[in-house]
Amino acid sequence: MSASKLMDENEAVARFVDDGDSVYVGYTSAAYGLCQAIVRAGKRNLEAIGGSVGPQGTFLFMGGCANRVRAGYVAAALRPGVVQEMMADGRLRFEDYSNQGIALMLMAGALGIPFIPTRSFLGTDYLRPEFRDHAGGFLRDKKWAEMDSPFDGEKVVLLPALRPDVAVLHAQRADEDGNVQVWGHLGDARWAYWAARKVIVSAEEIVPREVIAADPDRTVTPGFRVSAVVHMPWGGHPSSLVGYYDYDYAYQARTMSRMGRSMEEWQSFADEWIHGVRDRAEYIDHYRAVFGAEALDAIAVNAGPSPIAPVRYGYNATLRFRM
Amino acid sequence: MSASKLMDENEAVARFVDDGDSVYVGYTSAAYGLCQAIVRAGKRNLEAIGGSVGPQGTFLFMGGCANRVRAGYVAAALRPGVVQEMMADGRLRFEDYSNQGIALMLMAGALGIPFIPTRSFLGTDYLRPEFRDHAGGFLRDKKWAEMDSPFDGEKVVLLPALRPDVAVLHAQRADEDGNVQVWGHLGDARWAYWAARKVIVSAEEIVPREVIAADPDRTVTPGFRVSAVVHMPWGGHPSSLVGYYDYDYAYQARTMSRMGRSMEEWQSFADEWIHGVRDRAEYIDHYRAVFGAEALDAIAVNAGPSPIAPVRYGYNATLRFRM
Amino acid sequence: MSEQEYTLAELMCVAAARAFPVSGVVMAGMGLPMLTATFAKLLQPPGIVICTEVGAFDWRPPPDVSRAPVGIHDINLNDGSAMVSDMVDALGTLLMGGNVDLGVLSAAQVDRFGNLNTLVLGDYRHPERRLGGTGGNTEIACLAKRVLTIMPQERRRFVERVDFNTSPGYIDGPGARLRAGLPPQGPNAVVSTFGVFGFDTGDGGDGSCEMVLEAVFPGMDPDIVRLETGWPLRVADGVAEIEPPTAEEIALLRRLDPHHFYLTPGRY
Amino acid sequence: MSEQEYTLAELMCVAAARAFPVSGVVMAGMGLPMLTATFAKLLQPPGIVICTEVGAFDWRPPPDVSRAPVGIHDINLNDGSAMVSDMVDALGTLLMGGNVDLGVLSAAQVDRFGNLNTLVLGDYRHPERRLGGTGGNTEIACLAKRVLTIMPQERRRFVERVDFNTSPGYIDGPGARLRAGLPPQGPNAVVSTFGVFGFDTGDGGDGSCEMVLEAVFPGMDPDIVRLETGWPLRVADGVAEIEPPTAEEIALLRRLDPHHFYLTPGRY
Repeated sequence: MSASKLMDENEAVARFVDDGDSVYVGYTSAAYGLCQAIVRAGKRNLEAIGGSVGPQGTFLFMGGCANRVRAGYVAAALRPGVVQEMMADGRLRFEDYSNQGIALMLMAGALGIPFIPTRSFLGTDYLRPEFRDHAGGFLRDKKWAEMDSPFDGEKVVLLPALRPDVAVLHAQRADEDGNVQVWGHLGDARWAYWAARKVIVSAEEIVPREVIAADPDRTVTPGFRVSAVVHMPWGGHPSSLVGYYDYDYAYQARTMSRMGRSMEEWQSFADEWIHGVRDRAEYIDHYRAVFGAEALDAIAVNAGPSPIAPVRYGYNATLRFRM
Repeated sequence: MSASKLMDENEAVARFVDDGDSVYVGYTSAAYGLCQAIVRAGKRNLEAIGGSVGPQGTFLFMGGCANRVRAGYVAAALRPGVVQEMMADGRLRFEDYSNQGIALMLMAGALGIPFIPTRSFLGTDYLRPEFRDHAGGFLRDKKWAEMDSPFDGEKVVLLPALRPDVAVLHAQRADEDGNVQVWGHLGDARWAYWAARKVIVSAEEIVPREVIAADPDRTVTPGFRVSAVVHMPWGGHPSSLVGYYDYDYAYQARTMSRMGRSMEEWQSFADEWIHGVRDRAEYIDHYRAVFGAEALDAIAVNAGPSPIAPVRYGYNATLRFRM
Repeated sequence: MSEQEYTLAELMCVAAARAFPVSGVVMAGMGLPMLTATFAKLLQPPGIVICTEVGAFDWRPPPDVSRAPVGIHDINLNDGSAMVSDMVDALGTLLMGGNVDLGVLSAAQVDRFGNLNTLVLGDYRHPERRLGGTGGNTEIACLAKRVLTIMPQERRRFVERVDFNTSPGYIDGPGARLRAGLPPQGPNAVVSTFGVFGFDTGDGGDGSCEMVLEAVFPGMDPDIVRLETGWPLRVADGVAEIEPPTAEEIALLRRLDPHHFYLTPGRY
Repeated sequence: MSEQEYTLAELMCVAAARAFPVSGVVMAGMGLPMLTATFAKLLQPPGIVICTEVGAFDWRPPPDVSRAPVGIHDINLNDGSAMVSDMVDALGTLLMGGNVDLGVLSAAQVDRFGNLNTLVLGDYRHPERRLGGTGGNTEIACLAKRVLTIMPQERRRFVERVDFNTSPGYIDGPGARLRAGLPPQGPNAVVSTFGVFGFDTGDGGDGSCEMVLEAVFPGMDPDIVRLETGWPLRVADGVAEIEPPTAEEIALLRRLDPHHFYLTPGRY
């Protein structure tokens, strides 16, 4: 194929995240390491996208990288703090949808169709025109439309297709061509992989193509759509990754719970955990230095199933066409 | 959960295929055994649905079961014969779409939205009104609509959602609750599982729920949407099933190649291979009696990969929330 | 059990679980709803089918499950699910396709007609306070066949009209859902820190659609509930008193929340 | 190789494979297109990415592959694919999303502007003959960036205007695709039993869009090609003659079709 797409996170961000890009960051395939690299690189004027935008998105808001968000849920806005202030005073512009809304919009973007209907949002205040055209928004009449189905007269809301300029995602494994395999519930990441114009994937493991091709149902996007692959063990920490590690709530409580309260608190966190390290490997080294060499054992997986029956992708190589 | 959904194909068809139903039959998960049971049961006034409707659909047309078809490709119409005559004289009514069209329409049906846009069909003669309202059709102004996107003015064709009354599908394995696992390329069956109001699945193997739950990514539809599960080895024969058996072209050439030419040829085929057996087990017995006990070995899988790297769905069962 | 031996949050979970239908597909939001669904699934006959908006289908907590899912993204939801997939399958196909029998939700505000607000307090354009957002709450309220809401009760949360209707209940009364293009809904319920509410939908759906107090927690006076309700609350004739939780129920609940993530004493 | 040592079908495959771009995503229909794609992938530098409408992505035939896929449903397409999925991912996401660089098709009729007909001969409402149908041909013609069509040439198949335009080429000439709402397309090609055709799309897409004979098979006279074409055929200045297949090409092709499923002598 083409040359290997393997590179480190700083190169991947430098090459494939441009100032002004809309960036899918999401929740379930949360690419903490890649988001931290974006903050380190000082990217600007980004838009954060996700059905829900998790705490890794908070890095982008607090770090001055993203000034727009399109989501159904913004973890950073959950509690009073800087992000709520930014949304009130216009520093962070926002368009509120919902988990289903964003998931369907990503699907429509992936499908190359300009919009997709939904029956959600009917009967809500989201559809009030004065809320659609709110001062903090950036979509106006591109936010949604209403129509009656020409087939049965049923009311629907049309949501516009969403094609993020780039998606950053963390996965269990990939090969150097960019074929990515993920297992476990996927949230809206399944369609983000297909909708984004550029895809940057960090993966716990880089495997030969033979591993991918021996179980092709697990692949979530073909490599030719992927721009960069970063080998990044613990790349989703302190979020979880099925089969690798669980949420590190203890770390979150200790280091991240106050980072949204003020710029000073943020700077203290960022200086230590983002700017203070060169990459995710150094981040993990630092983690071990601070919390103990064995501290990550507390979140390592120690329960849960694995396949117990084989599958085979077999065919008949000596097939005859006549008896 | 509820009582087991396991039953034989004759009971499944008797209980869950009603005269007048629209029936997804498709191509890639071709349920030959179930379609033959429909013919044996003498169902009437059915509609056959699929992006492509394979030769198992031919059974329904020739057997007098289906008098309507909605598809992008109809194997039965490929060569001159009875089905072409039926389409010319109105005995078989038809609406022509395409593979993508039907796949998207099934997806829209599954999603519970009344229509889905596509950019396919633009510039074709399908969109000429005099062809939409053709004498052999049954949809008229419910077939498609055209509109400009309210977001960018782009032209699209709206395809109506499609919810077959019942889908008949053959799969690699299922449990008695109706959880179905399929691997390999899926065609439009992936959305037919979700779109149909009733789902009848025949499976090569019935496995305990533990097998299903140990690899839940392979499940294509949750059991609560499935009406009946039929344990049916060789249920897709003479079509193929990844990992189990390949196409039996030799059988097709010998027994099926002439069945569409006249009702006499059809009756001869049906008397032997459909009405002459009680179920798929007897069909396979008959096959062996006619072609030799080892004849099926010629289509058994003898090549192809199996997963070579494990996956795990693990989490941490002793997770702590504070350090 | 006596009152001192359980918290209000525990009482809410128990009361909510008892309000579950015996069978059907349940989609629960994060927080107490997910804990309650897990609890109900372990308590009840096996007809409850738990699905999440993130893509877990028919999750059956292993008998020795170490915790209820912490939120709907918890990776322990992969252990015991018959299928895992994505959000379009869950919120699109499953929910929008008409397959969800009960949605279990929480919210910052609820109003007389069961509408919820998960987005903002005050005027959306100049809010007093912005919240995290609706997540999947909106579509579950729009499209589930019935909705059970679990939330603490205060006068500023139980309001005549929600500040922003993110999640339609009966909107502004009889017929409003159909006029909006939504499927009908109900019977619905709200479990608060004071008791359990139903909605007057009438037998044929021709009631007033307003919230009615149907049962109170042990020792609770309906007049106190009225005080913490922002409209003239209707109280059912012969309002019942909820049976206290059993020791077994509380033990199971606490086992499911070993770190007091949800059930912190004094949180409600 | 001399003419006697290969069939016309083999010659078509070889000529078509040589017309492949060096890299890009290819989606091939059933029949000779799939065989040609397999053949080209094994012959050429590795930049060709084969995908099928049924859901195989980046299929790389194993070096010892026992047969080219018999149609697009062949289960041997799972062996060597980087991903397998479904038709919405393939014809929706991949194709409609703008990711297919070359579609390889066949048809019953082609016309002056490269439109194809896969559905019916004669008037759709009272046809002389009904065909199997378009399958995925329509959307590949609508949405692939360029299209290569492989089909036998006869005057009743190469027509001034197809009886039913299932699969748009340049429709009725310059600008027609954009007016219809389709993305632009090309350069396209047709490989027939006589030679290879291009389309006059001009450098900036401002040509007449009509089919032009660019090269003929060994020994073929362009006047014969004109006779079997249903409109006044343009022939390129200095029309080339295709180099005969090499012995290696023919050997590989025959290995890929061990049962003469596609390459039956006399079929074309």
